Parts: sequence; C-alpha cells; structure tokens
Amino acid sequence: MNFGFTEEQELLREQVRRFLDNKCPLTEVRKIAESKAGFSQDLWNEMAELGWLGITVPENYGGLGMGWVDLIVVLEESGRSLFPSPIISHNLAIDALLSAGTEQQKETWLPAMASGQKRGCIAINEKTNWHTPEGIRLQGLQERGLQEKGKQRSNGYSLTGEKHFVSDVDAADFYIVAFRADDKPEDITLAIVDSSASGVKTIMTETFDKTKREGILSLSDVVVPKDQILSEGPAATETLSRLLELGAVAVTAEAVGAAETALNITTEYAKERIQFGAPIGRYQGVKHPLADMYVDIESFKSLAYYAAWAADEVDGSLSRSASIAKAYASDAFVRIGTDSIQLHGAIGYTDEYDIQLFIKRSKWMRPAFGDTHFHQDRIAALSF
Amino acid sequence: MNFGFTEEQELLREQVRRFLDNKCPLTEVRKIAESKAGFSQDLWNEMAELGWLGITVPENYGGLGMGWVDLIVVLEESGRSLFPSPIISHNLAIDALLSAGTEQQKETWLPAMASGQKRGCIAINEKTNWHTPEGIRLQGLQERGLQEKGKQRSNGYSLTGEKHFVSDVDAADFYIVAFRADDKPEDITLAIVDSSASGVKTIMTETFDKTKREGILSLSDVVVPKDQILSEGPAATETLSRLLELGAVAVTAEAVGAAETALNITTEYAKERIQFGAPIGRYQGVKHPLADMYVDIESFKSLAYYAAWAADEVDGSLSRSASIAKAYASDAFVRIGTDSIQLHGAIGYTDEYDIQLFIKRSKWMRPAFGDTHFHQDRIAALSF
Amino acid sequence: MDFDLSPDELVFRQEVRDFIKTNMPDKVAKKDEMAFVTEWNKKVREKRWVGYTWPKEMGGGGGSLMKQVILKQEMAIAKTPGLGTCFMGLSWVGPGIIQYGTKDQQERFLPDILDSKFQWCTGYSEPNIGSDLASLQCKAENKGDHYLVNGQKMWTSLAPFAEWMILLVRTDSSSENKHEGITCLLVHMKSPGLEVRPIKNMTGSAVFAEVFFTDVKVPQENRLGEEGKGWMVTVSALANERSSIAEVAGLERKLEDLKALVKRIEIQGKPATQDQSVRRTVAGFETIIESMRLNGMRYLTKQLKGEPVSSETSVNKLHKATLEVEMGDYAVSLMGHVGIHSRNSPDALDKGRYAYRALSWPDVVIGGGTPNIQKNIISERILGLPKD
Amino acid sequence: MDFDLSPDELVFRQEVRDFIKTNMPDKVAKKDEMAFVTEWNKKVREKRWVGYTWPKEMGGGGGSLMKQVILKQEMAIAKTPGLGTCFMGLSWVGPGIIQYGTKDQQERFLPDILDSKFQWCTGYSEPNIGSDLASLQCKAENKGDHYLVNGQKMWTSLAPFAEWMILLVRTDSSSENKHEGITCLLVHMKSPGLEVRPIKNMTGSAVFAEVFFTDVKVPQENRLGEEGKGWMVTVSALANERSSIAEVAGLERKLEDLKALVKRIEIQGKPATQDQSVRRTVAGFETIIESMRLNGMRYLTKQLKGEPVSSETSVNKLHKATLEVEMGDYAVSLMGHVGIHSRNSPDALDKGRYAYRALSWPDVVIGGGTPNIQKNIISERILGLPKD
Repeated sequence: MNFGFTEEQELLREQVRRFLDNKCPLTEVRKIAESKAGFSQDLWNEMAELGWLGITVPENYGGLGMGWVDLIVVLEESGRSLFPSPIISHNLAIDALLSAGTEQQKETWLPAMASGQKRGCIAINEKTNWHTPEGIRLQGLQERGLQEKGKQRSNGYSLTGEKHFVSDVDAADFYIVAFRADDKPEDITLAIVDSSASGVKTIMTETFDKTKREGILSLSDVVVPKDQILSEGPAATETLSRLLELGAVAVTAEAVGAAETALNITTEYAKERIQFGAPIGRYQGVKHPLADMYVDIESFKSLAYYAAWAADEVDGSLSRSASIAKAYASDAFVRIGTDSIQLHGAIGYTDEYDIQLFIKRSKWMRPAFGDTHFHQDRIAALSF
Repeated sequence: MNFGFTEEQELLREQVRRFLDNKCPLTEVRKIAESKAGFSQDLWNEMAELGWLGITVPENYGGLGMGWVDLIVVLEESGRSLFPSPIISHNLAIDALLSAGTEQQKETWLPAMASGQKRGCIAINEKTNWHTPEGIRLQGLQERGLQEKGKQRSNGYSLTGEKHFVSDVDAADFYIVAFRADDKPEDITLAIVDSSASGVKTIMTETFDKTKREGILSLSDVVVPKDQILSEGPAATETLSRLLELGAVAVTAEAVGAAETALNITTEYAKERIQFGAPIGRYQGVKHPLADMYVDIESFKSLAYYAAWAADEVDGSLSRSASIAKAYASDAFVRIGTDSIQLHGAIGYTDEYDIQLFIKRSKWMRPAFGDTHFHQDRIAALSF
Repeated sequence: MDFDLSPDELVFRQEVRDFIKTNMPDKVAKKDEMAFVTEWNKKVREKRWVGYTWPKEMGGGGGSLMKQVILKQEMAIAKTPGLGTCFMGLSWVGPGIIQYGTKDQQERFLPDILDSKFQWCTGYSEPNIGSDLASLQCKAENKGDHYLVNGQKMWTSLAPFAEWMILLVRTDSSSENKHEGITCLLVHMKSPGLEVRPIKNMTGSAVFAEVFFTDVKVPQENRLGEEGKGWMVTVSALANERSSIAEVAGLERKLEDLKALVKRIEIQGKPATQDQSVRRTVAGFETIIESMRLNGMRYLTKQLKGEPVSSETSVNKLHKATLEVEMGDYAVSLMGHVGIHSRNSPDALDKGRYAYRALSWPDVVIGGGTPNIQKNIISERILGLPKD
Repeated sequence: MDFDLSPDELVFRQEVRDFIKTNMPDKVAKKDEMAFVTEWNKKVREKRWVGYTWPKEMGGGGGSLMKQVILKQEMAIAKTPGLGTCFMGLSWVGPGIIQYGTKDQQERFLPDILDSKFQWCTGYSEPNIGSDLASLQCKAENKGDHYLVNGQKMWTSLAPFAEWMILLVRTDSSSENKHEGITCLLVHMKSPGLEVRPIKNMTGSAVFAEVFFTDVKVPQENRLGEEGKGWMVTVSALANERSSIAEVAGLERKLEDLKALVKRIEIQGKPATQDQSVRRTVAGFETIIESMRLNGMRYLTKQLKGEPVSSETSVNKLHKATLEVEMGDYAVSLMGHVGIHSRNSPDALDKGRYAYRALSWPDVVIGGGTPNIQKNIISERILGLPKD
C-alpha cells in the first residue's frame, strides 16, 4: 500500500511547477485569458517538447505511456497557477480514442496529439442542463448516398445541430461528438468530427472565468463517414460515463491546486493585514474559516488522488470514487472561493487583486461534469 | 400598525415570569419532571385561580376571552422556565371545541377547562411518521345497536386501535380523537372521547425530554355516541390543519423562551469561564456562535409572534405563517441546543448542569407538529 | 398586536395606490425608460414623497415613519422606480445636514438632494484601516477661511459618479482618544487637487473608487458640525440608515426572481420545481426573508414607540449578508453550465444577470460591514461579551 | 500510488480472514456474548494481535503498521469484537511505558494491558483548565521513596471502572514555563486517599468522573519518565493516538446503520429512500467518511515512509466531531416522533439507541478536544497564523 506519489511523479510535479512559476505567473495568466485564443501556443509547444502532452498516450503511439495518476500531478499544478490551456479536453479526447477507437483511429490521432500537433476535445453536452446520455438529442441521419442495399446499415451519418458548453472547442482540431443515429435512436453513437469538415462552425461563448474557454459547436449537414464512428450502443454509453467521470476527476485535481493557492493568498493576507492593532489572522473569526478551508482541501485532495488511481485500474471503482471526489469538491471549492473574498474584505473584490480569479474558477468548476447534487444522486443510487 | 404587546400583555408576561421564577425554578422543574404525573397539580390549580387556563376561552364560557397573542406570552415564559405542564394540549383542545364543537359540547367542557377542573388533549397521530390526515388509519365502526333504519347513518361509532405520541395523555380528562368512520372512510371524523369511557387505556412512553409527557392512547371497543362527534368531512380536515398549525405556533413560542434561556446561560458561562488567561467569551470562536444564536432567536421570535396574531385573525394567513415559524425554529433551536453544549465543553454535558435540559427540549420540539422539511414542503407548495 | 392600518393610513395608502395607477404604466419601452424615470422623480418630488419623513420646512414631507413604510411597500409591490435617486443624500447626508447643518448649508444642499440632481458619496474608509473607521489618517489643517485637505480615501462608493462628498478628516491628532479630533466636511468633487481613481471590481464595473486629496481647499462654510466632533456627526448620520424595511422589499423581489427562474429551468431533464431539495432551499430563503420583514416591523414598532433601536439592526444585516451571497450563488448553481455565462455570451440566460449577481454581492455585503463585524456588534453590545 | 498489498501482506490478510472464519460465529446469543468476548480476547492475544505493533520483547506482535491496518480493517468488516479491551492502556499508556518506562514498569504493567485484565484511565484534565492542559494544579511532593499527591482531576474518562491511572501532577511550580515541572505518575485507583466521584451525564450514564487526591502516596517506582519532564512524556504518548483508520471504520459502521435505518422508515407515508434530500444528505456523509478513510491512508503512507505526521490528524478529528454530532442527530430527525423515544419507551425503535446516540456525542467530541481547539491547531501550527 502506498497512497503517495513516486519520486518520478514528485519530480514531474516540481518541473511543472517551476515551468509554470517561471513562464506563466498570474500576470501572464491574465494576459492569456484576455487574448483571443485564450491559451498560449508557445507554452503548448514547450509542453509538447517536455512530453507532458503525451503522458496518457501509450508509448507505441509516441507518448510516455503513463497514467492518470501522473496526469493529475500536472493538472493539480496547472490548477495551482490557473494556467489557461486545453489540456483537460486534450486528455479526455485521448482517453476516448484509447477506450473506444479503432486501431486506425488511434494511429491517425494519438501520435499527433502526443507531439502536440493536434488537439481534440469532447462535444457531449447540449443546451439541456443534463449530464447523462438522456440529454443528448443531436440526431444523425443515415447518409442515403452511402447506404448499402438490404438490411445493412448506413455507411455514415449526417449531423445537423448544436453542441453547447464545449470546452476548448476553438483550440481543437477534432471533436468527439455524441449523437443519436436515426436507425437506433435509443442508443448513443460517438464519432470523430474533424474541425475542417464542411458544415462545422464554432461560436465562442463567455463565462466569467476567462481562464477557461468554451463555445458552441454548430454542425450543418456535417458528414461523418463510417470510419470516424468511434463507438455505438451500450459501449458508447460506457465511454460517455467514463469521460464524465474522468472529466470530474480532472477538474477536481485542478481545483485542489487552485484552492490551495486561494488558501495561501488568503492566509498571507491574514498575517499581514493589521486591523484594530493586530493582524486579522489572530482572530478566530478569520483563522477558523481558514482552518475549515484546509480541512476541505486536504479531504478532496485525497479523494481526487484516489479517483485518479481508480481511473488507471480496471476494477470499476472509478464511477463511485469520481462522484465522491466531485461531490465533495464542487461545493467545497465554491465555499473556499467565497470565504477567500469575504476574509479579504473589499480589496479581494477588486479586479486588480488576484484572489477574485479563484472564486470565478470555483464557480466555473461546479457544474463542469456534474455538480454536488448530481454526484450525490449517483452515490445514493449505489445504496438505495 | 403595532407589532408589539400591549401594556396588559406585558403585565401578564411579568406576572407569569415572576410566578415561575418563584414557584418553579429549574430545581423544581427537575423534581416535577421526575415525578409520576410529570406536572404539578398544585401549580395547575394556582394558574387556574390566576385565570391563565382560560385565556383563550370566551367570557361567556367562564374564560378571559383573550386570544393566542395573549396565550403565547404565557407559553414563551413557560418555555423560558422549561415549565412542565399540559398547557399546550389544554389550549389545543379548547380551540378544537371552539372551532368545531356544538353548543352543548362547549357548555359541557369549556367552563370546566377555564376553571382548571378538566383538561383535554388531542389524539391525532398514529404510529406512522405522518402529520397530515392521510396518516390517520384508526377506524370507527358504526355502532349497530344504535343504527337507525333506512339510509340514515349510524348514531355513533365504536373505536378500536391506538393513538401514539399523544402529548399529556395521562393528564387529560378527555381526548379529541381523529378517526375514519367506516361509512365514509375517505373523510376524517373528530370526536370527544372521555377518559373514563369503557375500553380506554393509556400507556406512558418516555422521550429524552422528561419535562414533556406523552403516551399511547389505546382504545378497545370504545363507544363514541353521536353527541360526542365534533366534526366530520372537510370541516374536520380543516380543524385538523388548524390544530397542527396552532400546535406548531405553541411549541415555537415555548422554543423562543427556552432558546433565550439557553443563550443566557451560555453567555454567562462564556463571560465567567477563564481559559488561557482570558474569559472564553473574548474569542470570536465563542462569541460569533453566540451572535448567531441571538440572530436566530430574534428571527423566529418575530415569526412566532406574527403567527400567533394570524391565529386570532380570520384572514387565512395562519397556515403560511405557522409553517414559516416552525420551519425556522425547528432546526434553529436544535442548532442552539447543540452549540450551547459545545460552547460549554464537558461541563455542559453533565446531568447536574442545566444547559443539557435545553438540548433535550430542542430535540423534542423538532418533530412536534412537523419538522423543518415538513413545513418547508408546505411553504414550497404555495409557490410551486 | 395589530397589523391593521389606521383610518388615516388607509387613506394615505389609497392615495399612493391611485398615484401608482395613474403614473406607472404597465410597460415602458427600453428607449423611453430614462425619460420615464426623470418624469417619475419629478412627480414623487411634487407629492413631497421624496424625503417623506424630513421636516416640511426642510423641503420634506413631514410624514410619519409608518406612512413612509406604506409608501415604500406599495412602490415595491408595484415595482415602480424608487423615491428619488440621490441615495446617500437621502439616506444619511441629508439627515446629517438637517441635524447638524447651518441654515445656509440646509438651503444650499437639501433641495438638490430632494430633486435627485446628483449623487453624493461618502469619504469614510481609507487604505489599511478596514472596519476600524476611527483610525482614519486623512488630514485637514484649519487655515482660517478654509481647510487644507491632504490624504487618501478608499472604497468610496459612487465616487466616480458623485458631485459632492461627505468627508471625514483628522483635524487634531493630539488626542489619545481616536474618536476625537475628527471633523466632517462637505466637499465638491471638482475641487482642485481632488482626484478620483475608479476601482474596477471583479465583475468589470467600477462602483468604488480611490480618492486622493492634494492641498484641496474646503471652505469653512462647508464644515458640518463642530470641528473635532465629526465622529458624533457620522454616528448619528449613519443611524439614519437604520430602517431596513425597504431592503427587505429588495430581497423579496430577488426571491420572486428566483422562484420565476426555478419555474423555467430543468435539472437533468426534470423541472426544477420537482426537486425536493430545490423546493426546500427556496422555502428556506423565504423563511429568512419573512423573518427579516417581521424583525423590521418589530423594530419599527419600537421606534414608533420612541424606544431605542440600534445594535438589533445587525440581525437583519447579517441575514442580508448571508442571503445576498447564497441566493445569488444558488440561482447560478441551479442553471448548471448556463449559469456561469456572462452578459454577451450566446449561451447566457437573461443577459447573464444571474452570473453578474453571483459575483456582485460584495458591493452590498462588504460595503455594509463584514459579517464578522456585525457578529462582534451583537456579541459585545447586546450580549455584553468582552472585546477581543 | 498503489493500493495493492504486498505478497506478505496478502498472506497475512488471509490468515486474519481464516481466523475470523474459524472464531467468529454468525450469531452470538445475548446470554453468551460476554463469554464469547472473553474467549475472543484470549485468542487474539495468543495470536499476538493485541498490541500488534508493540515490540515482541514487550509482549507485542512486532508487526508493521500496515499489517495492523489490515488486521483492524478485516475485523471491522466482519464486525468482530476489538483487539483487547484495555483501551487507554493499548492506545497510549502502554506505548508511553514502552518508551519511557523502566524495565520493572514494563514487566509489571504491559502484560496486564495486553491481557485486557482491566482498564486504565487518564488523569490529565482538571476543573477550570479546560483545554489548557499545561496549566494543571494538582500537586505532588517528592518525599523520597514516594510522592504525596494532593488535588483534583476532572473529566477522567473511565475512572469509575479503571484499576490504574496515568496521572499528571505538578512537582515544581517555580518555573515560568508552565510546561516544566510536570511529572507523570502511575497510580493505583485503590490507593488510600483517592476518591472517585462519577459524573452522571445527560444520557444518565457515567463514563467520566471527578477524582480527588488527599495525601495519596505514590511510590517512586511508579513515576514514568523523569521528574519534571511529564509534559514530554504526555505529548509523545498522545502522539500514539494518531492512526485514525480504526476510527473511520467506526464511522463507516454508523453510516451503514444509518442507511439501514433509512431503508426501514417512511416520512409522510413515503419511503425515506425516495426523499431526495435524504438521499443527498446520506451521500454527503458518505463523501466525508470516504475522504477520512483516504486522508488516513495518505497520512499512514507518510508514516510508513518515516515522514512526520502530527497536526494533520486534526483534519479527521474535525470531520469526526462534525459527523458524530450530525449523523447522530440526523437519524433521530428522520424518524420524527419515534426518534426521541428512549430505551424503555414502548414507542422506541431498537431500544432507543438512536435517541441515546443523539445525546452521547459529547463523549467523543468534547473528550477529543473541542472543534475550536482543533481549528486553532490547524491554523496556528499548519498555516502559521498568530496565536490569539
């Protein structure tokens, strides 16, 4: 039993932290967040060279062949710096290919992804406020031109409609799209859609956390040939669940880092800020909320680490552990973000001061891949 | 507009408080609570002489002809002293007679109640965890002997079964019993059952708050003649609702007083108790929870007062205001009881120290006439 | 106990209702909104409903507290514009001038406040003093016919839009007691040497500002109250902020908004109204707001009877602080992804106003004294616990 | 990261499972329970599983921390009795004697602890010192061959049932530093002059007691550690209380209980399992307990690697304090009227054990250091905030 990181993982953590501290302090984060792209291609390239984009890609596809436990080291650090990058989307797309892709699909995309040349993202959600497959309504019409004779099913589908809340949609070269094929509407189908395909359009949207980008993926008669189908039927639903769970683990890992920075900033402020003749950190009205933050962070950190470990295992424990981690972190992180502002008083609320970036991230993170109620419902379903 | 008490009411409050301070300090409360009867017949007689038992009884039936706003002054003070007495049950029975009784029933009971010679209580609940009429299952069989010819309905009913959680059942001379008549099982019927009737038995139960007594009312072929029927059909359901709401207001009024005593005891303790060289009341970790208690008490006090006013009006606002008061108070009082113990530390947990009596009362009070969730559901039903 | 109105008050309520019926259209087109509000302000001013409780000789309505409550409640129910727009002028600057001002000051300042001519701002807070107002450092030297002000104010709400400021300065730093030696000045915002630097907040707007004073001359006739007694002027001026009933109406409106939102949205494919937690949470908010309304009425009754009301108002302030944060956040949380989309996002609902509110609560919560300060007030002044 | 067991550990787990299979019957009749536990204690003692991590030469098992976790987990899953019944002896008195005791003390005391022969109690707290342990006043004079103890202890848990006490006394009050001059003694509870007055608590039972010392003689050979260094002995003894994994198993069992209860009860005529708030609340408890389990594993890993673990344990202590209060109260609240009925009431469910638990949490919560103290530890020792 060893519920800790290896020396290599600690080294990786140190490298990532040094990299981000040097190249992307919060002043830089703000610049990137205000830029059109919302992420830095230069830093992406550097990360590619360091191998960090292929952590979860097997070695035979040009990656490092490591797992989610290694990845969350990177994610925790990128959260700590509020580093704006499409790395979560990228890794979810990698996992979708690994879980459900054909050999040809893997060969097409994975090496290019590991080397940083191509980026993917997942396009599951629709305008409905829904995280389970029932919320997916996008219809795929069988392509008549491609249809073969007799009972044999269509050779591909044509997609028209919109996917919403698609993280990093503008940065992606392809999308993993979930839809309902008209010849089997009760099931979900997952397919790869190339961003250069005819009829694809992206519309940028804006949340209050500008370090995270998302948008609408608009599809108009977009043809998905058969060889870009990733998964169908129950297998597709399973892949969808896994993506939801991995996404929950990923944003929770980022939240661990981000919440720790928020706690550090607020703790330092409480030590330095003098009021009524003493540092405000002396008062239990200030120090006890800080202690509560620490307790929460330590706790969802343990949950996130364990869920990451479960993501690399095949024993089926990911589902419960991802939900428990996200159920804890979603509300706790928002509480931490809010209390950080409250403890700062007016200054924490100014645009100039960094702490406000963290409450925004906390509120961005809450609905991502299901909020506390959603995951509590999943946990309860295992008992009742 | 005057959201305060009259001079007469303030005088009444002062009298009641002086009476209880003198005759029933907490040392006496403990003795009464350990006694078999669970209340003091002597003090009951004195209260009768002072007119306090007939506050809500109209003057033509020998009472003072005042209302619930006057009554809650008494209840708040009796709560402040944790005074063990069947006064709430007594007043609910009075209200049931006033709302639904025939002239003959009123004349039979009300003067005797106002003078303290007779006590009543309500027997609504059954073993089900249910506060609405749907939970009532006790069946009344038409008395064949009394049945009249043709379509005419029976002259009375025979009751066999149990009523549970009947407050002050042992102290009562009669019970307002809710049951379902077998000739109209979809409706509720309310009837007066005399404690001396054949087939009536009471079984004492015990909650952890010994200042409150309750028991099981066991009925075995108990005959309820027609002239003891109080109310039937929709009118009975309405009376039931009113009794539930009045009960909620009554226990909330007691909670106001009890919670204030708990706050006072804890505040005094915080001023006197020295730790690490200073009174613990200096620390925000202690004083802020005390401030929270104050805020909660002030708030459910306003709600309780208003609901009492609504009980005396005919504008139908009792239902909402009673639910809002009880919804707030049920959880808040338990929080206050719990925090009082926590702030005391170990000493608060000893049998010898009085503060523990208040956490017990708070947990007793929570389910009485519906807990926070129950009343929140009622409030929500007005909006959604 | 009596929630009925007196015959006189009933007549007044009818008058208010009739006025609203006549002057408040069902719908105002976006483009006509500004003109409508200007017109409205003129009309309520003519009725003497702006500054309704101010003495008649000061240009007010000379009305009772109770009728003012009726006035504000009826307007809140009908969702009309407010009674005048000079918020701080009406809340405490005006009452301060009425109580401590010279006749000249009353004539110069009060009419403009009542006419909603411009905004006032309040120069109390400074950098590094936080809630400890009396530690202020901004200095003024008495130069005979004027004061020479040097220093800085911070978190000055509305400063970017205000014409005048009520300013606290230190004119004497020799006293041991930090509450002494403070003086209150009325300063024109265009005074030479006065610089306003708006502070952008996390929603991107700038309601607060830093204000810098470099040899700013303030004429003697603009001193409010005696020199060195400014702390008293401030304390009694702020006491006028008390009656919180109008604030409750604001929260009631937000609750209505929240309920309307709940009726519109689905969670995981089911109407939010069918989610028991949602129903109970909203009922919980309603419960607290109703308690605030009644607390306000109870304290108002005390005021009407001439009894002192002071620290008790912290009860509703604490509730408000909690509710502003929680209700704003709750609306956003219910909507899932949509909730966090801001103003110009195609995925935003109602132009992202929920997202905005979920981040703009510090305007209200921190500006009004942090919850910790309110809890200190209650525990020390009401419960008598020792100071920390 | 690796949650798999080593081959050696797997073998050990199998051994434990086999042992349980052989020795733990499916059901023990009420009347045979006592005999069964006695027999069980004898058997686990023979296996050297009591004091499993104690050195072999001290009579322990000489086993690894990790295997002890396996041992305790397997026993928790199978709901067996514990490993020995001398709770404080096993938790910190024994480890203290191992670390600081003389050979004679080790021989005299350790075997009885391991054999579950009797209880130890801990004489630390005193009236009026609360959490400020080091301010203790109970005095002992060194009389050469013995100490003469005079004073009082309070909140001494298990004192009414204990045979021995580990006692902290002040032997020197001249020092400025209140942590100095404290000495640790091992005292027989039947010593002349020692009087135990049980403190009845609000559930009616008496776990705690006041203990009075009037010229109680404690022989020199019963001093643990050096004279005047008792504080250090205590601190390192209490550090042995650390490994919280067994405590988590206790909470997991309570959660199972709560779930079973939820499945049995109806609320307003509907199964409680259909109430969304109930489902979510229980899931919330489960979430925190799971985080405690994993926090424990993470800290255990640090311990196994030889890294220091100290104040972090306050994290789980705080969770535990909250959960003990809330879960106990929640069970009661779900049941409505039935919930508050006590042991002998005909309307009680399961002999009123939920009602009992809802009032007995202070045993655990207050005894273990109040939540406020834990928060001070975290904020001062971990976050480095100044002392209050």
